[in-house]
Amino acid sequence: MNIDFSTEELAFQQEVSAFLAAELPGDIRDKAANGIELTKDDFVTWQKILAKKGWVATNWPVEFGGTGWTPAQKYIFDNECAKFGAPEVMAFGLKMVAPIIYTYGNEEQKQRFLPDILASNVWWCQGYSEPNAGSDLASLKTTAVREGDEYVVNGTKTWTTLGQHADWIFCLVRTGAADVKNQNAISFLLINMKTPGINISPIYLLDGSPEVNEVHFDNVRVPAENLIGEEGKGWTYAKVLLTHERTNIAGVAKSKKRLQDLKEKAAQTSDGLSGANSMLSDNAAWQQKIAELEIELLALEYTELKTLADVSTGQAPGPESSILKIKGTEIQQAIDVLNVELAGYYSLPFVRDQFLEGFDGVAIGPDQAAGSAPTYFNNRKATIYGGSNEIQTNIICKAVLGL
Amino acid sequence: MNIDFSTEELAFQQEVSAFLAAELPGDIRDKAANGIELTKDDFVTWQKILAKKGWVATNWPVEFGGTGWTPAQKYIFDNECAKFGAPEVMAFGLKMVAPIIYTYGNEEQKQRFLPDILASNVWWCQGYSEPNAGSDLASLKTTAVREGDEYVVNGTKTWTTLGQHADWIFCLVRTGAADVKNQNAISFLLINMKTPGINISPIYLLDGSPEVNEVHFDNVRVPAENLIGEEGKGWTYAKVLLTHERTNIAGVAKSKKRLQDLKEKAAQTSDGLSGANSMLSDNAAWQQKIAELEIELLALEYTELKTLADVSTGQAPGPESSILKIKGTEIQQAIDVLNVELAGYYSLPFVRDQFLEGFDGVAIGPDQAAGSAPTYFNNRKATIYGGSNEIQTNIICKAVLGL
Amino acid sequence: MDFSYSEEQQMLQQSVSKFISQDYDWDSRQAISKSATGFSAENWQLFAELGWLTIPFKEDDGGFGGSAVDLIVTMQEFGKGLLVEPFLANTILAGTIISEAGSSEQKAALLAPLMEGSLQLAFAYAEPQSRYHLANVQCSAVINGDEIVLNGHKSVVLNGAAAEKILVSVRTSGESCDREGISLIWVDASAPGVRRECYASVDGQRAADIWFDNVALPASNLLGNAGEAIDVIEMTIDKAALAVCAEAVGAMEMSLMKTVEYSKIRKQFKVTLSTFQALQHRMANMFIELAQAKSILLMAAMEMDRLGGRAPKALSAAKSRIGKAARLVGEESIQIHGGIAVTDELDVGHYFKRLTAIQFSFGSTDHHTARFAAS
Amino acid sequence: MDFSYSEEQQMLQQSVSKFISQDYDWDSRQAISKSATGFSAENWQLFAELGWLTIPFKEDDGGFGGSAVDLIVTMQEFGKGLLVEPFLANTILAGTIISEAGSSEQKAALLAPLMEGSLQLAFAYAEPQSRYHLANVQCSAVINGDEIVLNGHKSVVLNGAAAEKILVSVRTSGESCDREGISLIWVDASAPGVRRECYASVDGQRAADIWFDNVALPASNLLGNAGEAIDVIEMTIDKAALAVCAEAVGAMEMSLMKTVEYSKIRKQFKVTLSTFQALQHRMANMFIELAQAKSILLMAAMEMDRLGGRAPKALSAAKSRIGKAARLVGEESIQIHGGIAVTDELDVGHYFKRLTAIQFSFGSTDHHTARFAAS
Repeated sequence: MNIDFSTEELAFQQEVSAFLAAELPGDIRDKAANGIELTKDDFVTWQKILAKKGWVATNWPVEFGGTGWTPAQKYIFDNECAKFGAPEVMAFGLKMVAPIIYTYGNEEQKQRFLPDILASNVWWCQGYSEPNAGSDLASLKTTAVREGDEYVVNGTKTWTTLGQHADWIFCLVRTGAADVKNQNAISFLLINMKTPGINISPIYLLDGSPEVNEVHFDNVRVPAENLIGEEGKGWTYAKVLLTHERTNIAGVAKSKKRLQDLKEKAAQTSDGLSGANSMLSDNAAWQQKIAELEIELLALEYTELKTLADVSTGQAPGPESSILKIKGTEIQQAIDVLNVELAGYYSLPFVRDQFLEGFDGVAIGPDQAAGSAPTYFNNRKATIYGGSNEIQTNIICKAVLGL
Repeated sequence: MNIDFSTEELAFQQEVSAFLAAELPGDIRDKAANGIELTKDDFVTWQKILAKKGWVATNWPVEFGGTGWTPAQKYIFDNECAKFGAPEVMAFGLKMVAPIIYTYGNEEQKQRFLPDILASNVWWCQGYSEPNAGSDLASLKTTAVREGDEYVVNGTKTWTTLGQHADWIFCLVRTGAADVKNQNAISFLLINMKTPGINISPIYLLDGSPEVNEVHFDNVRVPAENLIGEEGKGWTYAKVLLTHERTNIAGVAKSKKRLQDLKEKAAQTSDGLSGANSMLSDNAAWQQKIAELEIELLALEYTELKTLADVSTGQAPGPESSILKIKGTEIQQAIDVLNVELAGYYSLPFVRDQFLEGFDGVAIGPDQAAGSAPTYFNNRKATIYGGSNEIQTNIICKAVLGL
Repeated sequence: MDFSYSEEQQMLQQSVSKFISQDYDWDSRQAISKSATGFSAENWQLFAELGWLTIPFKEDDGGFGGSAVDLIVTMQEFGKGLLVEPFLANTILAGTIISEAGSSEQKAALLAPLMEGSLQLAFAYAEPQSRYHLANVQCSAVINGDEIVLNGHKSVVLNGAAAEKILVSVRTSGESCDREGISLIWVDASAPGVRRECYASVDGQRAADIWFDNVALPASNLLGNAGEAIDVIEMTIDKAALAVCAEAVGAMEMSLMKTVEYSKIRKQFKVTLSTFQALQHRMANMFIELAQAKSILLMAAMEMDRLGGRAPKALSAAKSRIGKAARLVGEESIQIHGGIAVTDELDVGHYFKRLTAIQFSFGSTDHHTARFAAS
Repeated sequence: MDFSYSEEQQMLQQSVSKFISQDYDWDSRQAISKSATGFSAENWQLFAELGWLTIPFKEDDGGFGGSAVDLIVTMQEFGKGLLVEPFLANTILAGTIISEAGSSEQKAALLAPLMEGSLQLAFAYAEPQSRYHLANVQCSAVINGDEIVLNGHKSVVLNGAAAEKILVSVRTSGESCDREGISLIWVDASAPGVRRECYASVDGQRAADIWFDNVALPASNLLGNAGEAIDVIEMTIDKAALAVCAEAVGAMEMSLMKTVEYSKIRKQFKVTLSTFQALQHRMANMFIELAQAKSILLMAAMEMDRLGGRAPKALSAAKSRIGKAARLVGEESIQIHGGIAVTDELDVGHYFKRLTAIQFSFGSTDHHTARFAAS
């Protein structure tokens, strides 16, 4: 057991670092650093750069265009990207639907969908949650009734993140009769967002952003060839996907970077006590909170590294993925609060324009302050979505403790 | 709404203070200050002094020998007693069985039992819990079968605090048939501990003290005249008593005194950092913990004062009593931990002799250190007994939130 | 020792409570918050008519002579409705400054119209570098005979957009953090050299950053003695802190109630959320936090009344404890509701926002814990 | 980057685990703890035969050459059994001092018999005023040619009762808290002027306070250079801290397991405790605490190995985090068990006691949080 990087790994680290220094567009980097929302184009631009280098699909097998990296390489890559402030790739295509397609899809589906995902030609969104089924995915109500070579889809999906940009949506739909046990009646269907009968309406979140949507399906006719795997197996596939989602959800590298930024900013922020020489970073309560958070994150980093190592030796991610979700999101939210605290009074102004592209007015407060409270509000979702933390706790109770 | 004391109340405070200064025996005071366990004689001596003054039954109505004090007077009395380090009176007779007797007992029972309780001639203990019924009192199994003018009692009671000293025990016993709904088959019975068939065996707690006992009843014949109130109503009476117990259980005055002592000792305890000039009380993390605890206690004090005020205007103590139990014990236990922390390495020696009367060896560590860890261990019971904190939480869920 | 409300206090509570429940429903509140000015002039006139704008002021000055307890009675009800009208900025902040430091002429010019509801005021005390330390004042005012020249930048001035006149803490002598040398002046918002950037705050209220560039004022705009203002400023901010503590208690009460109600309706896995014991215990914990918050609020208000308005240690205890409760109750309300509470549509998220803003106004939770420990 | 145990480590783990599960059942442990010496001489010989007493020492010195990872593998298993034999005091504390600071003659005289199990040692470093600061040394040793004269009071010396020879940190020059001027000497426990008060510790182990009154020693009892011992002392205590962190992880694992098992048996209100979701979630939280504790233990051990034994920041992270977990898991185990766990009879209370003692040994949780923040 040791934590040393090999010579090859150290060389890889240098390669990633040099690549990011050379290829990450300055405007995208600056936006991320200053809390300016990225546009669809920003994401696509950066993903295409990664794709060109062959580094966009870090979780895919090599045969489909993935990197085939070791856990150590993934760790290095994620950390370097976070350090440089590179945006994370949009998960819906690359990390969520793609693994389902290459694992459970047929040959035709793989050839039809994977190349466009790899090239970021198509923007995907997720159609799982429904207005009356939050964490209880098995109870969803959107129906897909088979008529000849088509499914006719009716219902409403919600919390569809960035669905306004999407070309395609992957959905869990109910295909079985009402008397079939809930989760055996659910299927996994891919739907083109341009199909007639689909309407999308924005949901404004607490930070004022239209980040999520409701997607309404009114007699939407979907070719049966868009069904993944077998009818009634959708819930099984989705559970596997949720596990994948959870190993990525800890966000350790990003939290490390944010915590580092926070420390640096606190060292430049007056605590008001005695002018220019007394900084927030000198405050004992602040120091203790930062230290406890750093320590928690360090522990989580090793939980994640150990999980990655287990996965690489062929073990499925077990209850650790629930820990990663729970602790990862708790740490993210703790950092959110510290950012608000850092901003002090300047957390109050709600100057959304100020962090949208094209703003040319007078900025209020220090750079990071304007986004601090909106981010805190918005990111309360982190403990709710992707299987709420309560659901993750239930998983630990059942799967690990046998309760 | 105001918090000022009236002139009469201020005079009363002086009277209590003068009384304690004059009458509290020095040896009892010193024992309490140095963590030396009080003997039965110590308790009886002090309670007789209080009784002589007419101040021993602060919760009884005047007609039975109680003080008839206002909430403000009780508050003043409790605070002065805590400040002087006077021991609290033993609850079992004065605060637990007496209210049941004067509320539900018949005239003969009142005359027979109350004067001896008031005079501390008789030591009572409590027979509620059983080996297989912890917080679930309604499921208890000790039976009392009526035979002529007697009940024949069989079963085992446990957690009988200081039962080794007791002359009498008040018990919840099962009198009804097995098919009667559990809590309607429970009666309230007073039993002389000298009755043949009673055996008592000590239970050693984590601090090594035989503070509690198991009491075994083997065909114990109890005169039927010792039944309080009606057969089958015991559970109702006990619930009322539990409510009384909870309004006293917050222990605010005692926690205030302990916290004050802790602060003073921390100001005299080196933090090791730079010799004699750097004290634990200068440590930022310590200061913050103390401040948070003081604030929590201050809030609880006002919760208690408000409850006392409500009770004095005839309102029954409501969900506040559950809050007092939960927060009161949490604060007590937080102080326990801080005492261990104050002791540092000197929390480790288990020198029980050192805080028993008559010890004449070499004391290890500062005075308070020796008892710190044993007290912490022993007092984990505080959140378990008297209706565990989980039960109190359930009460809030049901009675207040309607969940 | 008396924990009951007086008859007058009961009437006041009923009066405010009636307004909130009958005339300030959620849709109205949202419409007002999103309107151009961010508050309703009609409501403001109503408050004046009902006498609410006179509550904290001395009877000698034409006020109601209200105590700290009266103040928390009022603010708790406002908190339940998430009131956006600038009661705090006018009546507590600016009003207390004038009432404590103003001459009778200044009271006639500023306080009387405030109480009538005909003048909007603000108090500008925070600066970008000051954080929560009120003596950290760099805004400078040079008094030269009959003239004062004002320069500097005040940040996050509540009601700074609507205010017609602005009270400003300024340094007239000494170094940046000296307690001596701080003065109070008032300035017309339309005076030459005054520049405002106005914005909504995250909790749906309005504020502004204000810059002063060689603003010339008559020396008569000075309130009280030059250089001796710090005590009045601290007392004012402590009073505002007490007011938002009370507001937070009202907001927490609503947030908890809405969460409990929602849990009884919302089904997951075929049963209502309220049947999950893990959630039940968390809601019970919210209730306990609220109860402790209420108790310490009473303590602080009674101590303030007992000590003639200056009870910094008691106030810090309250602000610290209530800040902690506000965070827990706000966050748990969102979490137990689930996704719906992260949308702009549901009221519970807006309680959370206001509870957050309160935590970081007039001294954060940590600031007050430290002040308590040091005092 | 490799997270798997080597074959040797797997064998070591199995060997210790087998001893604990087969030969160190609860009743035996209690009987040993309550015996006159507080540990089993027979077990100690067995440890020597199995080579466990050589684990941390260099191969050059006749040791196993074990790494920090080897150490935590061993200590986790000991923690599961709540071992009372003085492995920590001899092998980690005294052993590391001799191994790092001793001459070859001293190693032959002290380390060799230690590894053979024929000599009991202790390391006396704490003093009544020192708390967790290792440079706070007032015990004085005056070196005068060939003689050393020792005076002072050392507190809570682990294995201080059984120890035949005692290693002592002493001040040979400088002021009380100077890092320079601290030296290491060894002294025979039976030397004239050595007085011991021996006692059990709250976790069922043994310790002593030791007073030195003009104890005369030959100068050859000095280990290493006079005045330069602080680095070795700090390294030794950090290693001991790592060892008890591992022990805590083992103890927490057992405590959680026993709590979960009990919850499945114990009935309240006609159903088992395990059916109450509020308790389920608390047990899940204990599991998460344990997982985080395990992770940070691995981190610290690997960092120590990577950095050649000196990784104070990593160690402080581990001691801080594991201390927090130990408190939560210990207290929750008691609470979920209920009254039975407050009795001396049940093992779970003893895990709690040992977890408590660990929190306040070799630097408390707060001490290490602050050290982490400062480094």
